[in-house]
Amino acid sequence: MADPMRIRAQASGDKATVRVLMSHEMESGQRKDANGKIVPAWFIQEVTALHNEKTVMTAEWGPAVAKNPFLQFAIKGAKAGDKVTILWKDNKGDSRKDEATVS
Amino acid sequence: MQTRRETLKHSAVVAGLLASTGLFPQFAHAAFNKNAFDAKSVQDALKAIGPATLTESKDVTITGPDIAENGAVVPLGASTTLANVKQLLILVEKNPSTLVAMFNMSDSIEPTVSTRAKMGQSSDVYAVAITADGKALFAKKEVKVTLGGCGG
Amino acid sequence: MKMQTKLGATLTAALVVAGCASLPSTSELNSLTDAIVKASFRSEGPVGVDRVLNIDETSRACSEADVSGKPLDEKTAKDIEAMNLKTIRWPANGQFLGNWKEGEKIAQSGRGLTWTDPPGTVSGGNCYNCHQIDAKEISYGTIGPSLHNYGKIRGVTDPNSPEAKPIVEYTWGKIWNSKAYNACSNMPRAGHMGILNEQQIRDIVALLLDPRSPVNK
Amino acid sequence: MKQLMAWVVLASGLAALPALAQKTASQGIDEYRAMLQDGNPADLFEAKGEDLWKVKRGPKNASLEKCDLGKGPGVVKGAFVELPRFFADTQKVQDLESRLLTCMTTLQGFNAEEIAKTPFGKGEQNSVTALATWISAESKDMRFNLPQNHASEKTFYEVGKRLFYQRGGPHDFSCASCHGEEGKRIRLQDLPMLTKNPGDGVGFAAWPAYRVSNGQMWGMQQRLNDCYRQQRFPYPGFGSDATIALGVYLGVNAKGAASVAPAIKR
Repeated sequence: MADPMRIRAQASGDKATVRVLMSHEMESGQRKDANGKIVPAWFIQEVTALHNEKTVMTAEWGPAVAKNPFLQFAIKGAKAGDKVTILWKDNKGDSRKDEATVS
Repeated sequence: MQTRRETLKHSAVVAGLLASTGLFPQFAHAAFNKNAFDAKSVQDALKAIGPATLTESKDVTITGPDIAENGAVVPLGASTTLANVKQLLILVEKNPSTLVAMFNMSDSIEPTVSTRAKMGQSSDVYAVAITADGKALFAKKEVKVTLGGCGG
Repeated sequence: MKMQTKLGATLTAALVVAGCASLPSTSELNSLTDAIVKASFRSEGPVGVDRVLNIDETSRACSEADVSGKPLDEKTAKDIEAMNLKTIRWPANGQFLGNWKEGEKIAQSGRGLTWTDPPGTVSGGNCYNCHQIDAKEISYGTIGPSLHNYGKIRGVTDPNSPEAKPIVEYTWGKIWNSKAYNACSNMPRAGHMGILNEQQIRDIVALLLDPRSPVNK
Repeated sequence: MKQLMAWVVLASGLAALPALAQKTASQGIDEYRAMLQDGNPADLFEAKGEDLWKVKRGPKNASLEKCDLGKGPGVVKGAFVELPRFFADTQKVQDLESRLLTCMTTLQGFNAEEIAKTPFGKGEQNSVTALATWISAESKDMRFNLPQNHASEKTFYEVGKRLFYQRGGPHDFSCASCHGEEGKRIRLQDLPMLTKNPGDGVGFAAWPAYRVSNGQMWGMQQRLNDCYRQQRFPYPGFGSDATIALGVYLGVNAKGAASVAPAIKR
């Protein structure tokens, strides 16, 4: 079971900047273990961002996104008190959903 | 060793996740474009996504360091001043697979995203903006990856 | 584990009681440090604990000088240098220069002799960690002097010529045992301590002195 | 495509100009580091550590909220910048991580020796690292001020100094080989001089830190352990007196330096 994300959403002017840290190995599929065997790729494949439960962005990621991924974007028209939800799903089917309130 | 409390907590989260899949059907529907992420060049990745031509444009910006102290984490951002942007892509030309991330934008999002990529070696990095009418515009810059630490 | 911890704690307690208001004496502190080292370190894989328990006279004298904040007196320094000079093994076949391309690879590598190196790892020279060498490599350290143009600056146009002999020999000797020329040098004694073999040292000498090496371009 | 290739050649040609590349290398690295400051994955470990402090765990099913980190039971703020220090209950000088082992044993019923033997990044070692990350964060921006009142604290400083200068292993390296002079670097990494206060958020004042090179969170114990590994020394035991004495030496020297921990590092 994956650890929670850290989501910070800060309103400024007519938008809110969202910064997300996700806890994930993001194994590249290029690395070899001690016995010289390739460690299979294991990575977050899909990310969805919601503003007050409405999808505002989806993303597809490959294994080249760095370990413990960071993501930053800005939602137009989001104000303090609004809800931001982030979901991710990895290539093994594990997933995680966390929420934050815009401050 | 998991305590009972932790197990309970985890089950609750799993239940929440199962529920959420139903709540947000679009999440389940997003199909992973495997061909695009397997592509070995910028051109091939683009082909797998749609647009046939790729043009350099001042309206697209790639942000990233000139030099990365470590290739394991390279901050990269893509942004554009163009309207009607459907997708923003971040690519690293010399990675085993070129496409790093693809963002499907909506009107509710500023057309600017940043994340962090792994880079196996020094390479050009690309930001590509795909507009609603199928144009692909790009910006690129070189990021040098250095060997850090004691090399051991 | 438990025994070791106890040993350290007992020694500390004893010294604390003995010292009371004032600090333990220098020799007491030195033996306490030795006891703590003995209790704290353990062998791991190919790395034996003897690496901190059997420290040679050179390192011991230099460490003590460092702690005191005063450099070694001139006579001790000269004695240590003479002792180290005697350990230098000159190339068996009389050849001082090898292949500079191999030398560059050895200079780049910082591998070998740690507890995480797989068995059979060929040790590198760690050279770029501390020195600028080929100007193309921008990732170099500054603990040691720049070696860029090493041969050129010293006027070496033909490393096999009699004029070049002193500098060729010094270069070999410095890599084999740096302490022969500077008692408390920060530089490892690559040949003497068995970090690099003769052929590797030949290749590094070539990197520094071969007029065809990028170092001298 | 041909056009793309041409650009690549041009770009690498530029990079080969040594003077230009050298001039910009350290500025470039500074820019790179600045870009990483916002969004330090250490946040993930910090959150986990706070949870681990408050949650009831272990054979005794207790939280760590009564743990005394040197400023009284349960006082977390400010504790980090005064460690390592002498603890009367154990009659030992302890650093943050060894003190956490004491609390995990006495309050929660864990086996300290077993945790100390566990490799970094495994099992309860991860809990210790996360806890250390959170505890350090609670003292962010505070200045280091290790106590030197107890005789053991003074003795450990002197032992730490000797360890700092101790040359050994096949390479004759000591801590001072890399950290004994001002303004030096190894490869492109600046090396802090650790025989005095090296400045705010440098050296001792920057750990625990998230290492981007391997995506791991490291406490001071692991930082020292890896220094010793690269020095080609044998393995220092987790929480051993050598590591703690060295911590006292570095911590006392850092007096007045503001802590930035948990930091983000190469």
